[in-house]
Amino acid sequence: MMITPLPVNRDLILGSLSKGVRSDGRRLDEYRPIKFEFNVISKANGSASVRIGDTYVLVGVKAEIGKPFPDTPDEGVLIVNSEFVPLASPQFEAGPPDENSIELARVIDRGLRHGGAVDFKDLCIIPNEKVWILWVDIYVLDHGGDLFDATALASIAALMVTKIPVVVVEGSQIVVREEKRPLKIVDYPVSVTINKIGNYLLLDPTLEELELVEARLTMFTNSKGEICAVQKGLPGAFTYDEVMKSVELAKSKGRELRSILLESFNNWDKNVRGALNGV
Amino acid sequence: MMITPLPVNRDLILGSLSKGVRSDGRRLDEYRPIKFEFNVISKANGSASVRIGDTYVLVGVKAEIGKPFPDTPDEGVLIVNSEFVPLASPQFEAGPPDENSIELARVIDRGLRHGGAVDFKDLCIIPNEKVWILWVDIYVLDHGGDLFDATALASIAALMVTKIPVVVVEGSQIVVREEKRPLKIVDYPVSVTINKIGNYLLLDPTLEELELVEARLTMFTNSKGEICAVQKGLPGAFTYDEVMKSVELAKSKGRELRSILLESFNNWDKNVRGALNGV
Amino acid sequence: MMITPLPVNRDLILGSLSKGVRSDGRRLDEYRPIKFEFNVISKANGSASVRIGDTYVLVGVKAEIGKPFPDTPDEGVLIVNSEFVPLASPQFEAGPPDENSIELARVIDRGLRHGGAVDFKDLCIIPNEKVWILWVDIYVLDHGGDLFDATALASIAALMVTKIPVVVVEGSQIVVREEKRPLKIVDYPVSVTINKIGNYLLLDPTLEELELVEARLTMFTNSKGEICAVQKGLPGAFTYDEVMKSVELAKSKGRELRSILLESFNNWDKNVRGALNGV
Amino acid sequence: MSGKKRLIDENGLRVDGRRWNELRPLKIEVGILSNVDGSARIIQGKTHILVGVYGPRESFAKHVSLPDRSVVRCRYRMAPFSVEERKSPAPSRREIELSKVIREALEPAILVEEFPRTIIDIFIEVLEADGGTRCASITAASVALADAGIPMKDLVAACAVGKADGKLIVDLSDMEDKYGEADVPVAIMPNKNIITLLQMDGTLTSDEFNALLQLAMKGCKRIHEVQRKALKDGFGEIKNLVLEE
Amino acid sequence: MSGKKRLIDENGLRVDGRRWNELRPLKIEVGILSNVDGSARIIQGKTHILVGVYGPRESFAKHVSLPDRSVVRCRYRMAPFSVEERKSPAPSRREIELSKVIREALEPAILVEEFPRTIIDIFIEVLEADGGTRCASITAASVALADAGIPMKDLVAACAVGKADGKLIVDLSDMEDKYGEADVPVAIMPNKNIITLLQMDGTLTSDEFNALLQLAMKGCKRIHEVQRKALKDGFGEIKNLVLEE
Amino acid sequence: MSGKKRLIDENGLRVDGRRWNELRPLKIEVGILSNVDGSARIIQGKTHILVGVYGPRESFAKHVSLPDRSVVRCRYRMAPFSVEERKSPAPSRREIELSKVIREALEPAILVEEFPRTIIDIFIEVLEADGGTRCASITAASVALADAGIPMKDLVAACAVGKADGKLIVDLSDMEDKYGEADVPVAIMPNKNIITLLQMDGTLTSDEFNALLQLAMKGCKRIHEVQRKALKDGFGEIKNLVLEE
Repeated sequence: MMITPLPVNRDLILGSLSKGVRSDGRRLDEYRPIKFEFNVISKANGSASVRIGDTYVLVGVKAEIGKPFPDTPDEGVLIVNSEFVPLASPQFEAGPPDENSIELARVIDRGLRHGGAVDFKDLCIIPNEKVWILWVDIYVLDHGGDLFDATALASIAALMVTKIPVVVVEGSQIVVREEKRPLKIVDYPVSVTINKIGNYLLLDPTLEELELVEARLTMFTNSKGEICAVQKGLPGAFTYDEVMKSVELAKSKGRELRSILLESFNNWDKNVRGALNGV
Repeated sequence: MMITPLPVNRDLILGSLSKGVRSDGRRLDEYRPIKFEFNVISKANGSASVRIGDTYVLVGVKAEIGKPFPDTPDEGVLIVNSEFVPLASPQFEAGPPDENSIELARVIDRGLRHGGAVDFKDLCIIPNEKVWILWVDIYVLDHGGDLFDATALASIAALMVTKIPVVVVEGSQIVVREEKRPLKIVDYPVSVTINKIGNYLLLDPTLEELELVEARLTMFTNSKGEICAVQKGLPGAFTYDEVMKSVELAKSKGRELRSILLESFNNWDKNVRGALNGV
Repeated sequence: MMITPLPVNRDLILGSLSKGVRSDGRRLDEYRPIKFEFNVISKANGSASVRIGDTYVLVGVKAEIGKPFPDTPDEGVLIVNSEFVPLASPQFEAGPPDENSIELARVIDRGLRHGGAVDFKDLCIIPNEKVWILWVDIYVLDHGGDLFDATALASIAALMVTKIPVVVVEGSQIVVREEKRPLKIVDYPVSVTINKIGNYLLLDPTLEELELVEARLTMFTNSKGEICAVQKGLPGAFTYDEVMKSVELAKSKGRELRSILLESFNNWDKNVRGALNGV
Repeated sequence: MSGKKRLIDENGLRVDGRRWNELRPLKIEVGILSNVDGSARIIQGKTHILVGVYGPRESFAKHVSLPDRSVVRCRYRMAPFSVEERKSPAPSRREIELSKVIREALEPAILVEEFPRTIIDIFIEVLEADGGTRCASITAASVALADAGIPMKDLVAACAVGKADGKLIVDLSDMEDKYGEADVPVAIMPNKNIITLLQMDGTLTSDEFNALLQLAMKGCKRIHEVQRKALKDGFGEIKNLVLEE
Repeated sequence: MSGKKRLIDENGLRVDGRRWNELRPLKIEVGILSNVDGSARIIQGKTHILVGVYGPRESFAKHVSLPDRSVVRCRYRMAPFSVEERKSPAPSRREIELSKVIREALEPAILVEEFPRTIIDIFIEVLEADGGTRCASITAASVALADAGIPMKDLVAACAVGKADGKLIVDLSDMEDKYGEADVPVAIMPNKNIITLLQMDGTLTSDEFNALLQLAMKGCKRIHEVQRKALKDGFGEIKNLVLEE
Repeated sequence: MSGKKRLIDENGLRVDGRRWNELRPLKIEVGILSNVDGSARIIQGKTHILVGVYGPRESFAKHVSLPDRSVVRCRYRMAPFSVEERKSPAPSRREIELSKVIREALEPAILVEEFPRTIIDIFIEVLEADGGTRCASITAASVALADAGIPMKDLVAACAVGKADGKLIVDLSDMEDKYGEADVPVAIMPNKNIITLLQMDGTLTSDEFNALLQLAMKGCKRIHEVQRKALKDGFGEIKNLVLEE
């Protein structure tokens, strides 16, 4: 029952990678199956969970009315927080977010923001005074390897199903109605994280593989295939060629992830509407 | 001069309990003498200290004007805090309140609140806007065993002698007068804590006995003999029969404690009035 | 490359002091050369660095508009903070200010305040409502011995070159202009710290000497030669005669430091004006 | 507990349509997390909680461990999105108290003497809170401890009872908890029939208290059946269930 | 220190009726706490402080202890209800500074070399603050150290002096401290006649400073008599006392 | 990044008069602090940073050290007066993230295996921030590490590139960083030609990204020359410098 370090067999894994195949049979650029659940938390304005292999993350969105930032007086506010809760991994300690958790939240924030996910002007209620503040809270519930890509997917998925109350401004009064409306989602940024082991670049590492990853490159792309956020992590380095190869992976695989996201959403949406229409 | 652990003789204490008598000669359901002091801190709006054996606690009440909670717009606010200061016991560490201190404060809060001690509506100044906030600060100055019951007594005693300024609302202005008035005290909730050692239930343990206590049950009662807050503590368990026996103890001993409280208060009050009238 | 404790030779240093001369050739009451730099941080409202031997401190002043204290409704606010950053000494740990850093900041605050450095009424914009708040942030960048005197000099020097925006009150509106004006500096309090080693009193100790200092006495004087703040530090004691001797040192040496300060300022000021006038 | 809202209608039904002695639907799943030694998920009404258990494991911080027994630690936390108003992630006083009472409700069941110098860590994450989170946490944590293979004298099953609109009720929802007249969370070791958690908020006569305690113990026993099913099959469930009177 | 309030009346009397060189009533009780090694209570005017001392005791945290002496630690805190406006329990910068200067006023008197690798902890709780709390803390702490049996070269006695409405005064009250022109807390080891605490806030000529320092030392010596009485009998007291001029 | 301000004028010049491929004036001084093992000061435009390095030194906290390598720690902080609005001294989330990415940009160059069970501490104090502080920190820290005599495979040189008003630019100033369309900080080991820092904020096509990365690497190489000069002579400098196209 004692926790022991993962008995990672470096030679075995590298040998396998040299043949272009991984211990679980995947190609180097292949994700494990991805499973979405939408609106799992009824007290949130929106929520989604994503599973990729053992990785299990949950994102909840809460909307509240507050003040805009002075330099964007007619735009809503997005705040991304992340909790690496200790039941997700023996490496996650109880306490305030550490540098890993803060880095993740800040990278997801930049991906959503520069990826143009949400129409911020649509979140303005009274310019300079009142706007919607969206709290995006990331909960990592099980650490199975690829946290960035899973939380990026769960975050945009949660925003896609987020509904905020309709508000009416009467004079200087704000009336919050019972009725709710969805956010205006403008784009679907997704993250692809490229992991370097020796000379190999691979996607979606297992926990075992992750132990050997020397450097990682997280790249967000939008639906136009533009790059909208990049973060290199871990104490390793990339060659110029590896970076350019990563850009191509981020674009092609980003497209793939985006279509899985949209398909999952559409299936869910159809079921919900079906249920509402009594089908 | 070194601190050594208390040399608790389990067999001796249990042997004594089996005869229905304790090492200091008390019966199992007998409190040590209880001594009150009222209004010991002149800068507080009200204060009281209680000594039960070596146990010595001080409660100070400060009143300030603030905002009501949104769900009780016409009621004052009660906030109970507790400090286990390090000079009270080598077990109390300097620093922010730990779980023991927080538990105590929250249980006392519930006892006062559900016991109906204070008329909260009497603390409203302008509904939705301004009410009296009562800060009840518990200071444990010497730990001699029974902290819950001593602090509960000191808290209600401090409220009984608390005076707040008379305020007058003129238009939207609040005028705070020099003149002061007492709180409206509606009931006198007191706590009786039942301590389990082996198969024995005893009240008001000494520090030595406390080392052997496996489980405790703190029960607040009001003057009608109703139960108004309960808290089981420590990593032990009670049988159903023990709980029901505890209910009876809480009612009968609560009555006893309440009459000591009122008698002490009346004696003090008589002296104070006497002094004021120049007697 | 390992940090080892300073190999302080107590006998050597005391032997030297007994001859009235120090290891670096200075007399006991002699400062090392003092070097000022003014306005080194362009984003600050004012700043100055001071070097005394290896000691290197930087003070930045930021001005912002805020609320006055209730008991001084027509006066600005001065807040002094101090950071002992870890690159200044292996003894300075990363983290929130410790007792040494807090003591220094509070003593500098009292020196500036009671020394009458700044005309606080000149910092009032609308009485009871809006005043200038001056944040004086002390950064100790290299610890070479005499921190109090160096930071005191850098603090007054930074205030001397501080400029705040001209504000105009139009009705209840505050208009902040581009144009800036200097603070009204009323006096130039400086600190002289007397250090006791054995029976010797010395000024401006090196790091090596500081290891032997048993007690220190920091004394601020203003330009009238009045004492305006005193702080005894370290776990040693002074005789009455030593204190009275220290008072005389503080007055005479304070005069000396003040003239170095003013001369440095005037030279700098002349150059700046020269530069502005195209000389 | 101001009792302003009507919580029991003219037919004696509660706001969610339940009878006074009816439990909410309850699901328990076991072994749902990959990196812990034991885990469980509980969904009770809309209350939704994950529990993970590590241990017995060696203590990194020597000063925490004890020479004669395992030290049990427990952390109860609510996710920011689990409640009506977003909760700050900083631990509240309520969370600190609940971590303590939950731990003290579970400890009597754990054979801590078998693993001296070790630590057992119980991490409770409330994903959605709709009343009864401390009881659901205990119910699930006890299953997660068993899933971790930690030797126990008994499971611990928990159930809240209380009073609303003058009526005694079982398995309180959020609304009943907030606006009712009393809330009594109870945990028992069902085979040993002893009480390991007992709290009360509100006002009750001793007769009412007695009746509620007996009701709670009945509820705990039905919940215990679900725990056992879940440990046997990986999943246990009840739909709405009316306790025998 | 704006000097707006009138602090000395036309008869030369202070707001509480004292003469310029008159001490407030002072009581010291010894051995009032049951779980510490030494303790004292001081009531000076309305200022009311408890001090408890532990030690010399072994250090749990090895990195705190020193091989050649005892480490003295001191914590000065004000109760939330001790002052006019409720004070937050979080330690203020003022409390951190005062903890340091009080410790450094007491350390010269303690024979720390006699107990290497140990810690002496001084805990000061200000229950009511009406001026002169740092001086009263030192006076009481020194008695509590002696009560703990910790070997000392001398007691430490402390007394504040200052200036109000242009007059030198002794044993400042809260009002005089806040609205006077200068406040000079002083502590001495009375037998050795050396100064272990000296601070000053305000503005004074060196002549005034000299006169005040001598006045303070006189005050300390009278307070020292009360300390000795308290250590001998468990209780020492003076009513208002006028220092000889 | 709202692009509201005009950042490139009709002559293709930037707000500070530079051409698109022109670096700001840059000065590096070495060995400026007396108590650290290595130090450097960098002034790049108005950005002004001090770096101090301690180590390899033994770890006081055993649990921090590793048996097979030195542990590198890095703390990046901004002085309260370094930015337009006074910054609170409490570490911000941004500072915590930057401390991490800076450390991870430097670590690939350090021969950590040579000093098992030790710690290398890098302390970065931003005295004035006018854009490019993370890159300037890396450039200076790498020089400070060399000054401390810590064996390295290579220096690390860093340079930010980006896009403003639709044009690619090098060595972004504060305004260009805030109001431009993209900001790409890059660090390389110039002799090994490998990339150790790469971040991006904004929106770019892959062609733009490619072009910028090449531009950044050119910039890093010119900055590397200044680093080498500084390590050789104690001081290195360039005035405004236009990169070859």
